Parts: sequence; C-alpha cells; structure tokens
Amino acid sequence: MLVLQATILIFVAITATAVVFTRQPVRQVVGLSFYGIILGLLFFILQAPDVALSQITIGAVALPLMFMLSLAKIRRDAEERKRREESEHRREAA
Amino acid sequence: MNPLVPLPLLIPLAAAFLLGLLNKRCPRWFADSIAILAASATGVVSLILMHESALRPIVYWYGAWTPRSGIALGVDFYVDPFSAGLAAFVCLLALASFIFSLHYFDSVGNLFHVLMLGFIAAMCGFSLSGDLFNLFVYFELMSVAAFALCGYKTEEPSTQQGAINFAVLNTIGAFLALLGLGMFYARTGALNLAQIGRTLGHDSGVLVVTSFVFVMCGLLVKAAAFPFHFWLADAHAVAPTPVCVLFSGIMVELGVYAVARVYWSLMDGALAPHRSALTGVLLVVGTMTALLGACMCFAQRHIKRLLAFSTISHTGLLIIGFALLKPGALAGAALYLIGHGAAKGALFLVAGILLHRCGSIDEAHLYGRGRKMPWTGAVFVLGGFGLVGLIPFGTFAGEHAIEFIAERNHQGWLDIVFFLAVTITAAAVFRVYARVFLGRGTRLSSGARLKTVDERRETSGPHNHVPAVMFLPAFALGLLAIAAGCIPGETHAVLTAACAFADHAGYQARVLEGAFLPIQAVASEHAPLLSSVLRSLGATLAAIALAVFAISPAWDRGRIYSRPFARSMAFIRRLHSGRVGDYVAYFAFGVAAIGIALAFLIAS
Amino acid sequence: MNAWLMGADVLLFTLVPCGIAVFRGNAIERLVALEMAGIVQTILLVFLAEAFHRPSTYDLALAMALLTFGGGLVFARFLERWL
Amino acid sequence: MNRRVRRWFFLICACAIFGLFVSAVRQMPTFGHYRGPYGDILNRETVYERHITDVVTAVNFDWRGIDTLGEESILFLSVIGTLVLLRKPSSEVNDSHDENDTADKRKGREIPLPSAATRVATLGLVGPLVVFGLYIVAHGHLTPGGGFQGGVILATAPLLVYLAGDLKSFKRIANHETVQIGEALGLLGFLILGLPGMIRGGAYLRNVLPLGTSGHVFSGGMIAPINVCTGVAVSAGLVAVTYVFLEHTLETRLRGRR
Repeated sequence: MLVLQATILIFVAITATAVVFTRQPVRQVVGLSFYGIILGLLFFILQAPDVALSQITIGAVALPLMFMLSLAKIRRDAEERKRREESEHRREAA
Repeated sequence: MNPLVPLPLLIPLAAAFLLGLLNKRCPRWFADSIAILAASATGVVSLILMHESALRPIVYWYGAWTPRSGIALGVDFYVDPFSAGLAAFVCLLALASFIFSLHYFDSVGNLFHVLMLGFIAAMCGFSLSGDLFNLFVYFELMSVAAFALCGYKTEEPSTQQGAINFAVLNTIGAFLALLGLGMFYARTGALNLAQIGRTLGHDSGVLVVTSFVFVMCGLLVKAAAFPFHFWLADAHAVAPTPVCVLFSGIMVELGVYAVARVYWSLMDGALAPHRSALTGVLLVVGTMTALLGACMCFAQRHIKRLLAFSTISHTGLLIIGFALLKPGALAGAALYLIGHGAAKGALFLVAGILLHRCGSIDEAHLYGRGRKMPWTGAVFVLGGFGLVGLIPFGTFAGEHAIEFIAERNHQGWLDIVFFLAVTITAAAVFRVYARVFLGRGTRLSSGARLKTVDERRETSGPHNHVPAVMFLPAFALGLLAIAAGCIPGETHAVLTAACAFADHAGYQARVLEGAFLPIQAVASEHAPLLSSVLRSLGATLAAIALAVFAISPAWDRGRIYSRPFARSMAFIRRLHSGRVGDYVAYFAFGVAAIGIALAFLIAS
Repeated sequence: MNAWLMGADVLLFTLVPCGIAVFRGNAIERLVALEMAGIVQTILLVFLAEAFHRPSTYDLALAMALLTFGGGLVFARFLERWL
Repeated sequence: MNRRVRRWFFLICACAIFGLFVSAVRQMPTFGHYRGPYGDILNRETVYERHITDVVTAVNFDWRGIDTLGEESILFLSVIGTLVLLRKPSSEVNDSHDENDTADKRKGREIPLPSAATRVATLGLVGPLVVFGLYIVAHGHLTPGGGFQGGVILATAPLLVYLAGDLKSFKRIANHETVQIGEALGLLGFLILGLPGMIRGGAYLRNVLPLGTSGHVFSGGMIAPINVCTGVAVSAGLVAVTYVFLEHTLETRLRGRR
C-alpha cells in the first residue's frame, strides 16, 4: 500500500516537471491531461474518492476543451492581426 | 443566534444572483436601484451589527453547528466592532461608487453590477469570517471579482496587461496562503481561527512560523506591501474609476486587517515571547512600503497611478500601525484606515470626474483644464489634506495614536517615516491640484507625453458639466474623511474595540465556549495633543512647500544637479517594469526574506 | 496485499511507457498514448475499488470510461481543425 | 532585469523558500497519522446526525455549507467575468465575417464533417452521460460525488454534441439565455434553501427537513436539494463559459460550414 502511494507520488512529481518543461502549448495540454490522470489516481489511493472524481470529470473533457479553445482564440487573434497588418501594408504600397 | 449576522454576505450575493438571472431583461435603472438598495441595506445591517457588538462580540455558527466540548465543528462569523465596521465601510464606499457610476458607464449591461455586488459580498464575508478556510474562500471570491472588474475595459492591450499582472500575482499569493493553511491544518487538525490558536498554544517551532509566514505573505500580496506591491499600480491605472475607489479604499486595507486578525486570533500565544522579532520584520516591510510608495507617487503624472502609489505608501503606514502589536496602535490603524479610505475614495472620484469631463488622466494634458470646476478642485484639495493628516481628519487621529504608541515603545524614528510618507504623497496631490485646477506652475513637456490609455472610452466623450451624481459622492466622501476624525468619544470606543480585538484568550473563550465576556472599557491614556498638532501642521506646510517647489522652474533646474537622486529614482522606476516575471521574482524574494528573517530571529 | 492490489501494481507500471510517449514523439503519438493511459486508468480504478472493498467507488471507473472518449475527441477535433 | 538575472534571482529565492518549507515539513505529523480531533468527530457523528453515508458531501454541504456557497459564487463570478472580458468590443461588432471565411478557404482550412462513425458514437454517448450525471448528483450523499462532479458530467453532454460536429443542436441546447438563467437559478436556490433554517430560529443553512433512513436516496435532509441546486449551477456555468468562448473564437470559422 505504502509502496503504491510512494510510486504514484513519484509519478506525479515526474509528470508535473515534464509538463512544465514542455514548451509548446498544445503538447503541454496533452501532457497536462496525462498529469491529471495520474493526479486522479493519487487522490484515489490517498482515499479521497470525491476529489478523485472531481479531478477525473474536470480533467477529461472540460479542462482540455477550455485550453484548446483559448489556444484557438489566441491563434485566431494572431492571424487576424497579421492579416490586418498585411492589408495595411498593401494599402500603403498602393 | 442573531439572524442579522449572515445578511452582509447574503444580501449582496442574492442581489448579484438576481441581476445575473435577469441580465439583459431588466432595464438599467432597475439594476442600478437593486444594486444601490442592496448596498445600503447591507450597510445598515452592518451598522446595526457594529452597534450591537459594541458591548459583546457576536459569534454566529452556520448550520447551528455550535462547538461541542470546546471543539469547533462548523464555520463561524465573528462580529466585533472592527469586523462589522469594516463591512459597513465597504458598503459605504460601494454606495458611493454605484451612485458615481450612474452616469458613468453609458452602454454596458448589468454585468458590472453583478460583479460589484459579488465583490461587496466577498469583502463583507472576508471581514466577518472567523474560519481560516472560509477566509480563503472569500479571498478567492474577492480576487475573481476584482480581476474581472479590473479588466472591464477590455479593448486596450494595456488593460489586459494590468489585469493579468494583478491576476497572476494574486493567484500566486493565494496558493501560498493555501499552502500555509494546509500546514496549519496538518499541525493542528483545525480550521477555526480560535481552535487553531488554542491548539498551537506556545509552540513557536519552524512549522508554525513557516505556516504563518506563508499565510501572511499571501495576505500581504493583497495588502500590496513591499515587495509584493507591484501589481497594484498597474491594476489601478487600468481599472474603471468606481472600481478603483473600492480597490484603494478598502480591498488593499482588508489585506492588512486579515493579517492582524490572523495574528491576534491564532499566533499571539505562540509568538508572545517573540513579538519583537515580528515587530522588527514588519516595521521594515512597512517602512519600505511607505517610503517607496511615496517616492513613486511623486514621480507619476498619470493621476490614477499617482493615487495608486499613494495607496501603497499609506498601506505601509497601516502595516506600521499593526506591526507595533499594541491595541493602542491597532486602534490608531483602524481610524487611519477609515480616514484614508474616505479621502482616497474622494480623490479617485475626482480623477473620474476629470476623466469624464476632459477625457484624459494625464497631468500634463490636463494643465489648467480644471479651472472651471472650483468645487471639484476643492474636494481634491480636501482629499490631499486627508492624506497629509491635517488636524480634524480621521487620518490625523489615527496617526496621532500610532505615533504615541511608537514613541512609548522607543520607536520614535517612525515619526520621520510618517512625516516623509504623508508629506510626499500629499505634495504630489497638491502639485496636481495646482497644475490642473489652478493652472499654475511650469507646464510638463507634452512632447514626452505619457503613453496613456485612451481613457475616453470609459465615458462617452467630454461633457460640459459635472453631474450631481458624480460630484456628490466625492464631496460626501471628503466630508466623511473629516468626520471620521471628530466624532466625540470615537477614540475611546475604537480603543476599547481594539483591546477586545487583541484579546487572544478572550477570543478563544468567546468562540469555543460561547463565554459571556463583555468588552471591558479601557482607560485611554491621553497623548500629548499639542506636539501632534504641530507635527500635522508642519507636514501640511512642508507638503505645500514641496508642491510649490515642484511646479516652480527651480525644480527642473534642480534636477540636473542632483544626479544621485535622479539615478536612484530611475533605479526604483526600473524595478516597476510591468513585466510579470519580474514581479514573481520579487515575490519569491519577499517570501524568502520575511520567512528567513522571522525564523532566524525567533530561533535565536 | 491481495491479488487486486498486485494487479494494480502491475497495471501502474504500464502507465510508464504511456507517460514516456506522452512527453516525446509527435502530436498523434502523444494523443494515442494519452488515450491508452485513460484506458489503463479505467481498469486500474476498477482494480483499486475492488482491492479496497469499496463498491461505491466503481463510479469513478465508470466516469472515466464515459469521459475518456470525449477527451480524445476534444484533442482530435482541435488538432485537426485549428492548431 | 534581464532574463538571465531574473532566472538566477528567482531560483535562489525559491531555494530559500524550499529550504524553509522542508524544515517545516519535518515537524509535521508522520504520514498517515492524523492528529486533530476534527476529522475523527466528523467521521463518527455524520451518520448519526445526518443519516448519510458520504462524509465528504456532509462536510461540503452541511458542516461547512457556507464555504460551498462561497465557492459556487466564485464559479458564478468567474463565468460572469468571462462574459465581461470576452464581450465583443463595441467597435468590432460588425466585423466583416466574409473576409475571415474567404481567408480560411484560401488556406485550405475547410474541413469535412466528422465521419458518421464518430457522430453516432458520440451522440450515442450523450444519453448515458446525462443519466450518469443525474445519478451522481442524486446520490451525492450516498456515494462519492455530488452536485459539483455530477454537474460537470452533465455539462459534458452538450459539449459532446458540439464535438460531434452538430453546432446547431449545441446552440439550441446551450442557448445563452437559458444557460445563464439556469446558473443563476441554481445559485439562488442554494441561497434560498439556507433561509428556512434561519426563519425557524436556528442559523442559516440549518437542516429543516426530515433525515430519512440512512442509505436511502431520500435521506440526509437538506443536503440532497442543495446538491441538486449546485449541480444545476455548475453544469450551466460550465456550458456558459464554453459557449462564450465558442461564440467569440470560432463562430466566424464555423459559419462557412453550417
């Protein structure tokens, strides 16, 4: 039992570090999801099924969806800005 | 149990939910009246509670879970004159900003009201709560509402920048506080403040000290103490003016209040032999905050930023008032809080009026444009006198009490800190008054005009007159700043409440055993009034002189010769880089320095 | 130490290759590894619930089983369409 | 401060904090040895006092119910805050959508609808998910879970509809107005459910309903109704946030393929 807990704790530490050192946002979200899975396991093994259930339900769909939407929005904003600048350039050139 | 106690939390929350429910289906006037009604009802309830608890604090257990054999089971609200008074003051400032914003936001839905009401509920709950985790919940609620309110004008990138700095730093602070809270729970197995205090006893081990440092630093982020203050100016510069009134007038001060509450209710037993250590550390923090804030304040020309830095400076003075760890100084700090909050609220509202009428908030751009608003200018000067602590103002009474206690405890040097902080911040206000409302003195070079936000969007273009709903709240707050200092018998009542506030064992008995402990009236010692009066007059004159000097041509000439001064100012300004990464690094430095200093002083 | 717990121990180590794949490799590989981890997690939760003699915590495994699919879909949709 | 200086400065300070933290943790009770009386009392008393079998739910909705009200308000204000921060700037309301769409097409962004298999599988999952969410909410006081977890599961159902590519149906289910009303109603319900206890002379959030038999769905007094309110508020809140994001971010791109 204690071994199991210690193992999962080490897993959590490693995955968390790995998430932080992933620099590309989309990949980071995938890593974060994996980290959420391990974290849910940790909560469960520490006998907190309520917390584990929260982690699972939030971490499965809602959290990645939020992140993905934000990333898509940032990407869109950047594209829009670029397009606007390009059109301005064109106008200036004309 | 007294059924009034949960109302300061429930009324604004219910109003917020109701307006969230109706959202766009109700007209603007309906939302306005609901909000104003809720704020005033909450204020009245808080005042009644303050009156009722004046003789005997009220403990209210949610779900009727009263403690069993001295062990707290539920969550309690602890109402004493301090907490209820703060809740009432929150409502008062909120009322002023609601009235002010009647004509201010022209084309927004009711979501502003929802956020504001949630913000009020959070602040009332924060001041009344007697449970560490509950306190944290309201801390978070307050932060969430504040982030959204701060970023209200979403169009400008600088708004987002200020709001993001605010959010990141406060969230890190909240995490740290949560960590400390968890460590307290691990040590004591309790969350109630009184329960933790009792279980800790006289334990001043590393665990307890570290937990306290974490919780305290988390709260000091909210209190904008050096070196956690960097978010404040960025946030204030971009937040809408009615929101700034609440930010500066009470939210920041609530951080100091919470530190005081946490210290007196749970750490006083453990740290009683080591008070001088805590006093020393906090005095350094408070002094740095006060002086740094004052210097930065004088160097600003964006009026909201200027006022924000003056808030930092005055919060430093509040921290000094708490750091002395004496009931007398605490009473002084309470008076100072009310006086400063009202004066600062009035100043911000005048800044809002300037924005409304002239469409700018830059001192250089506004040169002489306030000449047609003598009354508004008068309120601005009134606020300035409030900051400097001229005799009838609430700030004077507070400063007087704090300095008296400081001298008695051989900390007479604090007089100089107070003098410098109030003089410099007030001088900055007077300087703005002279340039904007009198049109005197040198013009600031408009070539180097600040990259100000296009503030005009907050309002619908320059207006030709100052509406009464904008002027009256400012004027009322200005009057309140005076009234806070001259209610007869006030000093005595506040001192009595402060003694009850600082009664560690009494707090535990009241909460856990439900003991009937009336507040004992204290014989207040009469401090020599004359020297304080002279000092306050001296500070006022010095502030005026400094302001006159600052707008004279001699100032620009003088700056060329004083290289070291200019260079150190440049260094300080460079610290406030606006980059959130830097701020986080300073935050880490602050936590490490405070923690190690305190642990070291207590161990030795 | 019962058989279910030992099974859980073994299953736990099947998460290691999933973890390695989640943090290295290209986008598709990462996604597949994440889905794999979700499946392993579901079975692991069943094993642990049985090992602790807590029948009520089967809910967790059920929730995981139902939601993993949605999670995979989120990534698939967004990687395909926008990012 | 440049990057390098900042990193080293931060690392040194972080190490100091970490040292402090480690020395503090060494004084903590050893792992698995809970010292306080609080948890033990709650474990012992909950079944007798409230006739429910999940102590965590009792703590969340009864012993410390006011905390949960505060937390739900945090969720509410976050949703409102998101609405405020993501509201369309007044100057850009009439943004030319056509331009965006043509730009997308030019880049070859046009994506075919998801395959029939995905649609069937996803939409087939919606029903069970709703049932499961309702089960978690209703059994909050008996098994792990409760209003929050169940609410999140319920909120996932409409999200799956969106993910299956059926944006029109998603918009009909997650109608902006409906969702916001749902959220505010759930919270108002929670707030009002606390009042009867106060009116009957006790304190706010005090139980006034019969407790029922332990282990039965209708047991635990006020906890179940409060759970339901929380479930409504949470699911509506999550859907509302997603909807706002979608509206703000992706609308222009989706218009082309409706």
